[in-house]
Amino acid sequence: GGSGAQQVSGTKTGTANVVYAGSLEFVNNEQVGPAFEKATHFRYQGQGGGSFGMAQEIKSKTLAPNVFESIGYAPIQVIEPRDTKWAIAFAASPLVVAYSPTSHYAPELNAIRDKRLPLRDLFTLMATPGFHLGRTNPNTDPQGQAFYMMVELAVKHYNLPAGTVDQILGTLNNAKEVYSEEGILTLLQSGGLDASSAFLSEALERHLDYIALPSWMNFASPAEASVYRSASLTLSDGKTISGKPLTVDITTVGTPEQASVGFIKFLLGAQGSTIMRNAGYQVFSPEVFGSMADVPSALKP
Amino acid sequence: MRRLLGIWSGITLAVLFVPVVVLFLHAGSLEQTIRSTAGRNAIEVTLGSGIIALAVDLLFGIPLSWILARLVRPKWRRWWGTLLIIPLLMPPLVLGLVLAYVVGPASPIGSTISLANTFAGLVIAQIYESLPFFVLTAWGYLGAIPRSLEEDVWVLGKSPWQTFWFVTWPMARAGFAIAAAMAWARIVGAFGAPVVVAYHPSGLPVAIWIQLQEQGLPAALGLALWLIIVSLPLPVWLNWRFSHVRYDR
Amino acid sequence: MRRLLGIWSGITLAVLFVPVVVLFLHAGSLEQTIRSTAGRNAIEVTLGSGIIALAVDLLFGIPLSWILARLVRPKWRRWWGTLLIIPLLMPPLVLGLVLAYVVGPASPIGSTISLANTFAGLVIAQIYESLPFFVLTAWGYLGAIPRSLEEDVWVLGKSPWQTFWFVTWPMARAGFAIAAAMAWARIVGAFGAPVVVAYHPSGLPVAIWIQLQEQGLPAALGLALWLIIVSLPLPVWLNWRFSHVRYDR
Amino acid sequence: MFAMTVRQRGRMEGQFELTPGMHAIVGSSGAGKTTLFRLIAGLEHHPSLKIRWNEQSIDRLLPHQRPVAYVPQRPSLVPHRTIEDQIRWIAQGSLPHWSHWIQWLNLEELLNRYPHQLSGGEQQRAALLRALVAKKPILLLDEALSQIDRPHRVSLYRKLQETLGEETLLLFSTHQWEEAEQFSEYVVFLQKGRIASSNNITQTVPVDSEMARMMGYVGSVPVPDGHLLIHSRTIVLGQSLGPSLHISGQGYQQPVSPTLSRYHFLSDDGRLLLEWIGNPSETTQFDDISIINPVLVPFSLPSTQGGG
Amino acid sequence: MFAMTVRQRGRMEGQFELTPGMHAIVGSSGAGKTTLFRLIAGLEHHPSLKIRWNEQSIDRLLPHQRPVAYVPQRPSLVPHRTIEDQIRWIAQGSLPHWSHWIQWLNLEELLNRYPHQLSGGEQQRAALLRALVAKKPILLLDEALSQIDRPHRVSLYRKLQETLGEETLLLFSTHQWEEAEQFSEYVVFLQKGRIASSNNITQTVPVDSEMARMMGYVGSVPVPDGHLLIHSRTIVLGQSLGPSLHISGQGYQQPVSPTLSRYHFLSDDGRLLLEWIGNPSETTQFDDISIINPVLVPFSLPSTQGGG
Ligand SMILES: Nc1ncnc2c1ncn2[C@@H]1O[C@H](COP(=O)(O)OP(=O)(O)OP(=O)(O)O)[C@@H](O)[C@H]1O
Ligand SMILES: Nc1ncnc2c1ncn2[C@@H]1O[C@H](COP(=O)(O)OP(=O)(O)OP(=O)(O)O)[C@@H](O)[C@H]1O
Ligand SMILES: [Mg+2]
Ligand SMILES: [Mg+2]
Repeated sequence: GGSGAQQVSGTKTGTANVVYAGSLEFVNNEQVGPAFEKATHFRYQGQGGGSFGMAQEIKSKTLAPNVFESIGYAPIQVIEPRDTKWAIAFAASPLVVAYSPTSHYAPELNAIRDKRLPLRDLFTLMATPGFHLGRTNPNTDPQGQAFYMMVELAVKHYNLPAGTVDQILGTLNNAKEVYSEEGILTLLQSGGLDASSAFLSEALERHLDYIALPSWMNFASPAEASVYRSASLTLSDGKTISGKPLTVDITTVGTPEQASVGFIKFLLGAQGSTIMRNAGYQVFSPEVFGSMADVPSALKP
Repeated sequence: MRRLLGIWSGITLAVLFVPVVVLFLHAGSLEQTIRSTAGRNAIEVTLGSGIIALAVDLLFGIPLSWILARLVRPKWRRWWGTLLIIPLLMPPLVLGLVLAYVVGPASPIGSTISLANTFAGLVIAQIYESLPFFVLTAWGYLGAIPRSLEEDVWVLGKSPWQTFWFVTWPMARAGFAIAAAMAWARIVGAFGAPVVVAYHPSGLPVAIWIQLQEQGLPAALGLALWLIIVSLPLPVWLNWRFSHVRYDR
Repeated sequence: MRRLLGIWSGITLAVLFVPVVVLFLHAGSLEQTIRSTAGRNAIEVTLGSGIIALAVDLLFGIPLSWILARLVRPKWRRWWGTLLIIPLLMPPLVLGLVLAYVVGPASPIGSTISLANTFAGLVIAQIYESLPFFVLTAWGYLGAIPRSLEEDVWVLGKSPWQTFWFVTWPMARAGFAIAAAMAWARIVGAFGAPVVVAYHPSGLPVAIWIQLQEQGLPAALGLALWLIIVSLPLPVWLNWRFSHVRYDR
Repeated sequence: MFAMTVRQRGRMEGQFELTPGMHAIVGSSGAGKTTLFRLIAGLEHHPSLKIRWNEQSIDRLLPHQRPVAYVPQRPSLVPHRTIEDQIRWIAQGSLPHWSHWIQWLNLEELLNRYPHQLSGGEQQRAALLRALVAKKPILLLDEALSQIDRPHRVSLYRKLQETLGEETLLLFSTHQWEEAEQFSEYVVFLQKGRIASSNNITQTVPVDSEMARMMGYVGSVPVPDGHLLIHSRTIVLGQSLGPSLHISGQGYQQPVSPTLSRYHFLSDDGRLLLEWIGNPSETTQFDDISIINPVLVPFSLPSTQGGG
Repeated sequence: MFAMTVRQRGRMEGQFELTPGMHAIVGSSGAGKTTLFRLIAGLEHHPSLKIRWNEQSIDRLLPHQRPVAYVPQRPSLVPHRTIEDQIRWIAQGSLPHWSHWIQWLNLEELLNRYPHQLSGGEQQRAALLRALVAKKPILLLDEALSQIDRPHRVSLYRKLQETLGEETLLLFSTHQWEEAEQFSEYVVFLQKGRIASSNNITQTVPVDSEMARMMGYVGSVPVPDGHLLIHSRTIVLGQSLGPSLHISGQGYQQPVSPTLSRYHFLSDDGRLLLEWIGNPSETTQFDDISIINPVLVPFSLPSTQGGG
């Protein structure tokens, strides 16, 4: 092992030490990582966890990866400017509503999935008292933020009664439906929840039943950015954020090394894109956030 | 020999205290942490649920350990010991995953009332993390109390029940106190199970986790220091009050 | 009374075993889990690191608990007890965060050789999760062995060291065995600390975690069942081999 | 009336009946005295065990339900309670009632101590009082006064004898035959797990050489009907009385202390016949001895004491 | 040569010297016998304590370094080791060497048992053997034979006396004065934490009434120089010898058992003067008594035994 510290490695045999959002665990660990090792002479080591939590640990120097891959740009901003000044968004993970096949509401949910009932009904169903909906904490998780805004967008779009958003979501950090990222799909799979927010990739990996959402509300299409932006959310600390695509953002941590740059290059390349696409991500041409000047030349589009 | 042992034990103690010292050095402002509503809530939740969980541990654990120590035939002891090791080995995270089935609406309990993300769910998670530790420790202590102490007063007309209170209980208390201290440590530190089934109401470990994500490590460690501070009095009191009854010359 | 206690204990046992039963019912295919390299690796890592961590626990814990039980003046016992409760109360997650400072890249140790995400780091995390439990349990047991048993053979010319091996150790072994079983449970179940400082090499709890993220609940539970299966023999053997020495009439 | 029968091969066999009063259980080390007491107290069980007390069967009762208080041979006080606390607990609150006994046993100053702060004899006295306050009609003392000095022990036995209720049974085991002789009406004699005899003390005849030795007999003389047992206390020095009780020979006295002498008695052909410890007497040399109240038994005792 | 001095107020005070041999420590319950033994063995400490053995100071040595083997009053075998294992451990492997003792103590069949499977007396015998195999020059027996029956105990003492090495010191405490008389050369008398006297047994004169009673004196008669102590064993029935040793009155004998009688002796004006237990004699009524070897002391003993 050894998370090769921040000095530049002279040889080509370094390790890409990647810290990534928990939802990227499968694709990184099982697919990208092995393929990367095979395609290059670098080694790969990955570690997953909550995007913000990982970012905070990197900031406190208790975690020293050389690549950080998060959902959204916000976690990367936590470690700016000391550890990096830029990020590249190259894919997005569509938001879906996963549900439990053992739920009371499974027949309706199946019908919505199969388009036998309109998607609008999903939101009236979720507003039913007694419907156990699970989502993650918007204060700490980009998915939680996106799900919240997705409901806002849908209610507006389908002209549902004014109180519907509140009936579905309740308060921002509604104790009845906000679960940890680590626990939420467990509860769904154990039948503890009727439905929950999830990424398409997660739903595929875990063979969950899910309802796909159109691109204007799945927060995965850069083309729909203006629609997403029309939704906004005030977090507990008073900051207001507006919607943006749930992009997969990647950056190096510390001085870029051959292994770390190599990993990002691989991921942005053809083989990486194919893997990501197959795993349920929408891949688009890379977009740079932050300081373009600091992006290693090998990665500049 | 004794000198060597002393030095070695000193080293052990030093090693044991490294994390505590590091925690002190790196924890953010204690004052600031406690000013946040989330922090105060978490302390209240942990103490409230923890005391209930500990009470349940005692209520279930004391009779069971007593029965095991007193009514189980010696030759069956090993079998019971083996049996009890199984729940002991359930790791917190696994407990959380498994409890998702138990407290969720799919379970016989859950179908009437879902306990996920409720105070009751948190208490259940804490109980499962701590009860096996309590029972095994308490059993061991009770088993070390010679049977003859009880016989000697039965033959003066005292019933087993009276004997328990006058003879066994005061000797066992020291053991129960240590068992309770360990159960308490498991309860207040319970993370693996609560993070799955009881993200809300957030007890301290989950709150520390959230704090880490929201505010970073120093703030999280500040809350961790609060965890140590608020959870210390109960076991210290137990240890102080029911410390070993020493009676040999 | 006794009947009531029996029923109550039966209920307690049933309650204790609910998670075990649920685990059995819902775990995915055991065979499939073990066929995956990650699963097999995790078992090896957990057993390998766990045995080392347990050995270190014994190496540090036995002398310390002996010193505490035998050389500490009775009036100081409570103070030492209080002191030892502090590391006991460090929750696993907090231990992980704090250990990240100690073994991580930012520490004096870490700057020369980083132990984060190494086998050594995993062992250290496991030791810290388990050692306080071991020391407190073992101390309590040793303290319950009457001093007079040792005095009675000192006066026949046996040194304290010889006496320890012939008299104290066989009686204390039962206590050490229970303490070791509890330490082992903490070691193999260690998640909070390893997930922070030793994600790699992944022991079983972290592997369960990864499995959960990658494949979902049934696969994770399959691995959890393996955890129980592979970690059971050691404590069962300890319990079987060093079960209570009963000697009263 | 107390009656007991048991048939547990190799551990305890036999039966006996006793009227209320004070009786001794005698037997050498390992004979089964403690086993017998534990059976009566309910701490050990055997299907064949039958115990009746005043026409009631008590052998199926739990220990605390039996009309029995038992003071075991080993220290038995509750280690973590003061003497007063535990006696009060057993007495169920009425200690003042017992102040006479407390004084008599010299326990006043020890009441608020813990057992480990008492000497062995003090612990035995406290354990005795604790058993007395249980006020059970049957009191079992298993060598419970063994660590109290002779004069105090003797007066304690006397005191117990005096204060014993009409309907009370006190069974004590002892290793001093004189105490059995002095303080018991009946003697139950145990031998290797068998209840060998139970007799009125004034009629007790040793059933074998082990019992004879325990009773203090120091030798025997063959006579046509069996053997005459000789007890050191029944020997009268010098020529005397009837011919059947008369043994001829020479003896001499060796003073051990101002109050104790060792005697050697040799037959006319110079063989050592008897050796005993006894009262000093005024003559250092004497011819012949005679025996008061000789006991006739069908077995013989070697004329000098063997080992073990 | 063994010499000890200690000045711990209220717990143990005094000093004594003893030559190798077998000596008794005597004192009533709570007098401090166990405390004295524990001080010698090194289990208790006091700055004032000085112990010398063969010109060497041993009072600063740890218990296991002292040339002392100690058998405590309470059961002391290692509970979880068989008798054989623990004796072999102390003997460091050479058990065959001790087979004579094992046989003599009747321990052959008990060797592979655990202590809790032995009777009280069996445990004491095993503990004695365990101390013997430690082969220390000083052996302390704290009422270590109290639960062995009289005849066996006496032959055990005799055996110890015979096998004792030239350079060995054996100190035993006992509650039977006769045993001290029979088997010790010197007697150390303790009283309320003081070493009250240490004398050759043949010269031991009681220093106070407590000691006198312990030694078996049953009464006293005032004479001009002090009091004449009367021991039941030194009484000769009927008129006799010199006038100073002669007490006039009437007595009668009450048989207790075939080998024991109770005597009552009244003054001429009908007051009960003495009461004692002793040998049966041929006369049931007698006039006057006389005393052999009377002991003159400056205090008096009431003529009848009091309580406690
Ligand atoms: N820990 C203690 N605290 C206070 N007093 C004590 C303690 N231990 C013993 N004693 C007292 O010291 C005195 C001497 O005790 P010790 O055990 O030496 O007597 P002993 O002569 O051996 O008596 P016995 O014949 O009954 O065994 C007793 O009065 C006892 O009550
Ligand atoms: N648990 C046991 N297993 C086997 N034998 C035992 C057990 N307990 C006692 N014995 C044996 O039973 C016999 C009777 O023991 P018990 O204690 O009744 O004797 P005792 O007459 O009280 O002797 P003492 O006078 O020495 O106390 C002894 O030979 C003893 O070795
Ligand atoms: Mg006995
Ligand atoms: Mg004593």
